[in-house]
Amino acid sequence: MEGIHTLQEFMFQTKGIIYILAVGYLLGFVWFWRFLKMDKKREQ
Amino acid sequence: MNKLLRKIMGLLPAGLLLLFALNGCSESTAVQKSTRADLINLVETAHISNPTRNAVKFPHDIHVEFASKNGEECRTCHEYNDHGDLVYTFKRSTPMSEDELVKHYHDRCQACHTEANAFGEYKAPLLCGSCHAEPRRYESNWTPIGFDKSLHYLHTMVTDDDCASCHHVYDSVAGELVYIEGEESSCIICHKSTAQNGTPSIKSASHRACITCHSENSCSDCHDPIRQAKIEKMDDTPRLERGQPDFALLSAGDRDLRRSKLGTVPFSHIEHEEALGTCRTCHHEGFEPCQNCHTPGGSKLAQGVTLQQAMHAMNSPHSCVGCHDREKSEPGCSGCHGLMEQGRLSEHSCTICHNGPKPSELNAVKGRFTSFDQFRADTNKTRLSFAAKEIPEIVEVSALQDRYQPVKFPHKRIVDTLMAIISGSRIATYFHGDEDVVCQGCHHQSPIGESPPLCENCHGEPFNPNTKNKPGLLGAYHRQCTGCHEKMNVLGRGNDCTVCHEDKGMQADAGTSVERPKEK
Amino acid sequence: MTDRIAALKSRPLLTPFNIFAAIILVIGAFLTFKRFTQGIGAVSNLTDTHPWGIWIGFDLLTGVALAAGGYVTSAAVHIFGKKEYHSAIRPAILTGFLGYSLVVFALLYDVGRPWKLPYPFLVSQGVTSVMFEVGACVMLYLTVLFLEFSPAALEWLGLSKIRKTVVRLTMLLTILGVILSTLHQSSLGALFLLAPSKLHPLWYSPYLPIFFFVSSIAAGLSMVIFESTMAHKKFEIYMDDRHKQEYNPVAFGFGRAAALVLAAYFACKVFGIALDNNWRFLFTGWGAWFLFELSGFVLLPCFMYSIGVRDRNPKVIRAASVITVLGIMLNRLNVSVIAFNYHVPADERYFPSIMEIGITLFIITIGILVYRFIVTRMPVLYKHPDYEDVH
Amino acid sequence: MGITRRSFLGWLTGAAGVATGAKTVEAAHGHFNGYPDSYAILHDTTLCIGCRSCEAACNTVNNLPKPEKSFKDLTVLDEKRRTTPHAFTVVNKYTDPHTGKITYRKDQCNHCQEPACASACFVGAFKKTPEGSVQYDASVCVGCRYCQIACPFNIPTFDFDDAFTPKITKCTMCQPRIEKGQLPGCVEACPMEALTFGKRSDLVEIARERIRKYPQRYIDHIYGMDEMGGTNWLYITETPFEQVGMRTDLGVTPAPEFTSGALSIVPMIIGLWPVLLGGLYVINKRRDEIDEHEKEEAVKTAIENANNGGKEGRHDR
Repeated sequence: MEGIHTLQEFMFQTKGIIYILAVGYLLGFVWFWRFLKMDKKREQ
Repeated sequence: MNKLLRKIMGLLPAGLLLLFALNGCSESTAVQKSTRADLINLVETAHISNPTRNAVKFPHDIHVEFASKNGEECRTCHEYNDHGDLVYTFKRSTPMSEDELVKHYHDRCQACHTEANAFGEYKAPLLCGSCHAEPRRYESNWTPIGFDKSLHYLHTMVTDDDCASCHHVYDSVAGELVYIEGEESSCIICHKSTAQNGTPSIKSASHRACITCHSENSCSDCHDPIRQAKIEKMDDTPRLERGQPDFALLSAGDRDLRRSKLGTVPFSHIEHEEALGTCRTCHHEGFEPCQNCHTPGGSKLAQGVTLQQAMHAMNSPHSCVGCHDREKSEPGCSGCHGLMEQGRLSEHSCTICHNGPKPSELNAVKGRFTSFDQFRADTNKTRLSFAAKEIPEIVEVSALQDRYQPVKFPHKRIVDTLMAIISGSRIATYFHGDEDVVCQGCHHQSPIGESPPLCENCHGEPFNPNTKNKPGLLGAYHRQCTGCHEKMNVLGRGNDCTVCHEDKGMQADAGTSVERPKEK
Repeated sequence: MTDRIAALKSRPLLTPFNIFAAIILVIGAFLTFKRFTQGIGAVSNLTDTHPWGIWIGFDLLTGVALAAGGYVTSAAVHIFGKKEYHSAIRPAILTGFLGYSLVVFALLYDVGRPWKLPYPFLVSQGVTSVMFEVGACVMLYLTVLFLEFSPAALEWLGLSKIRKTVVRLTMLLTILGVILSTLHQSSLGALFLLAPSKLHPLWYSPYLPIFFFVSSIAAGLSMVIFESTMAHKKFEIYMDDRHKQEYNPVAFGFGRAAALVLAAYFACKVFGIALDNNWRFLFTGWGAWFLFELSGFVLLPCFMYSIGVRDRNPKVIRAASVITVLGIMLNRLNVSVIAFNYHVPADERYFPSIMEIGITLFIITIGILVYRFIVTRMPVLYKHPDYEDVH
Repeated sequence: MGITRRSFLGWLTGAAGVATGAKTVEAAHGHFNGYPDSYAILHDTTLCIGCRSCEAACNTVNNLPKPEKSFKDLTVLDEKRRTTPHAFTVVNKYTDPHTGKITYRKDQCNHCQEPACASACFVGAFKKTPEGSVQYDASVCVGCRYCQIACPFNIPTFDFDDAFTPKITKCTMCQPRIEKGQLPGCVEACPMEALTFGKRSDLVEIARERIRKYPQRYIDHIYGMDEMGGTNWLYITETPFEQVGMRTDLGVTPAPEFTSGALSIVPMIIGLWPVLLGGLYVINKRRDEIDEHEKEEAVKTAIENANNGGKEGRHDR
């Protein structure tokens, strides 16, 4: 936190990290969705 | 899904959890700081402009101890100049650039440390983090050692008044140091904090001068506050004869004096010498007249501090009024002065100091004023203009009787103690020794007179929006009395009400003068 | 049908569970009497500095979160058209309805003047408070759940005309249920937005309402799986074959949904930390506890769910549902009790008294008993023969 | 969470304005700075000598039960106390570990400008009065104790040992006495006048003047000027505020602003969820119909194939 003195800097750091995390999350979620694919034929 | 991937996925949360749990409890507990004086901040000594890592705090005494145990001496780390004096920088006499310096330190220190560790029983730090560590186990309590009168007197006795052993002046013609009688002054006058065109810095100059005789080699011998306190304090030191006058008429010097209306300031130099610990308090940059640097309009020489500010600045350690103002915080004085507004010059007291002849008449009266006594008030013992009997013995303060008996205020005893304090202090005697200003300690904001107004004349109901900062009578009484007692630490600040007035024995926990509300 | 009634009649009375339940009820009754004659302080360790204890932390917050199965299942079946899980609706609605009734019942104990509970709506409305919104939504949702559950009761009572009208309302009730649930599940989290100085920064976040809502979906899904596992163990004979067939598919379907929701919830929690730049707290003692909650009760179940779904292994899924349910409990207790007043020195911290735990057990036991009563009599786990129409 | 308090209040005042047409003193951009000339109390801890007269006065004025230890017994100050249902105010003693200097501080309700308790109460039992005090009405109180959770200063107290009429108790700034033109009990009783009563604007001036006159004696900050959006009980001290039990990490956001964002989302959800859920339902119903339709097709073709099986597979339409 030492380099942060203004709200602008605070938001810049936090929002910046959130966007990076968000991109990672979206990619991960798509993989995870496919990973859990419940194709019909393996239903029973 | 192959087994391996599943195992890794399985271990992930557990591993993460373990890692952070360990990390969590290894929270750095507050490092218990021990203090020592021998820490040299290498970033400061080497003047590194923007250090990329924490400064290394070099423990000089540990290395000295190591050196003495292993037959090394100062020469291993320090070099000697052609005069044979020790150069206090680390193994270099020629100045180096910052990068060279950094490399210089790293090569030598690491080389020495690896060699020392090779001996086995030493664990000298080699990793970057251990030298540049923060927070550190040691906290430097290095304190400068001031050369005050008592220490000076000790040294004069030791060198049986041979001033030349320390004092010298640099004779640029002959290019060497010579001693001139009557020119002795403080070291810091010439030796500034950093070496300037040839004159060594105060650090190297003082170390060279002191260590040649003392031959101590660890910083804490002089710079450790506990050791400093042990130095013997001499109080009645004889006067340092340096051709200084006993008395002087201070004025703004020869600048266009015709127009100045204020009188010169008669200044008893001898009394101030006794009162102050060192000459440096006023002569902080040398013994030249103040107005050379502190010109009336302010000059670069004195960073723009004008003559007026130099003499009257409240928070300056060198100014007359600043020093006098700090005197008021003595327990004896702060009873009254502590309750008054701080840091404000009271306008009506200009002529108390400026009561000498006008600068324009100086040459007319030359030679007539030779001593400060000519300006001191005629009576040397302070006395009040009232006869003793007129001062009431006990004053009953009963304006606000309620749960407590009226206060029997020992008026006479308090006045006498205050007058004793005033006559005991030269500064108080001079400033308000002869008038009855002592009464204004309590009867403030009103003219001095035989029968000053009572408190309840001005202090009545509290919280009147027009008189915002004036307390009500109850607040006035208590603030004035407990304030004075606390500042003069007489009886301290008690919260036991029966010390000043007995309890009327009303119902034990009676609230206050608040009348009981009617409805249940 | 007949073997069910026979099974009902032939059940032994003195089973260990019944004895244990009887003891709890007796103690509970005594504690209730003590609570309503000597005040809250007499039965709890609640003080002015810790006004809310496990009655709020567990009975209210966790109870409401675990009762989210109702809206989650009805939404999945009616709105998202997952007809294959139809059999899971009634048990979920029953759990939801029972959950909410117990929450209100527990509220009577925790609130100083329970007879004034209708005041915020009838006498003087404090609309600036999140509590007002929570109260309103809980009351409304309780009635919605009652209506959604009434077909089962009406079938049991044989009042088919009323049942027909109620069944027609199902779609409307489902949508209303989801709206109300979204509102109060999130505003239960918003309750703690008002005290940023008291809740530890790792748990306090402007996203609290969203965390509470998303975790309530995961809780609902897991509760349905958990509840069907329990029902299958204890009341299998009351299940008709459709219910038995759908036993595992429900687990897989809901398990998959739960895995996805838990993954999203984990991501949101990380976003919450990033939003307030609270990374440094992760390395403190509280940080370790927070990571324990997050990795042990969000990542782990999410991982187990995905394993169970991939390998079609219902046992792993059912185990994951238990962990998620415990996780929700831990999170709600963390927010309301454990990480609350985190700066108060340890010796003055709150710990529930035995009597408080006793009353909570009392309320849970009542819940289980009523659940057993309903499940063994009303057509919840089986289709009532006269009402074959599948709406 | 982008709906900020400002926009929400904008709608409210807009709607209110339209509906009632009442004259609302609507500050620009939803920023409010409290009732103009409300009363407040300035507590100067450098003057407080810890004599507990204020506690005694408060006890008498409010007819509270007498404590077992008399108000003259100052040993009570040795351990930290908080307000209780029988003590609206307590004086606490704080000793500086290094210098041993003792500071006393009186603790009671700070009567915030935007009270967290009023914002928290779902029956509106707390009300900020134009005179400055925050009043409590026990007749509507349900006893849910959310106000105790909300108050950052931990002031409201609850009768935990009363089963029938438990209520919240806290300092009322002696509102009845103020209305009669008298002083609050504690202010009148304080011998050192460490408590100054007056309009909040005057008190700020007094405090600033005192700080200017005695720079070494005061920390140059009036506590309560903007903490939690400003309070009607102001403090000036010599020791740092943390050392006299006052939290300096409370921030300046008034309490209602913490929940106004969340509450402003509620109408949006009510507005949008029906459309979203209804839409989903329609889509899924449509899909089921298509499935149904295809199934029938498949069944029909299957039957035809079976019938035609005997007549060399005529193509079906």
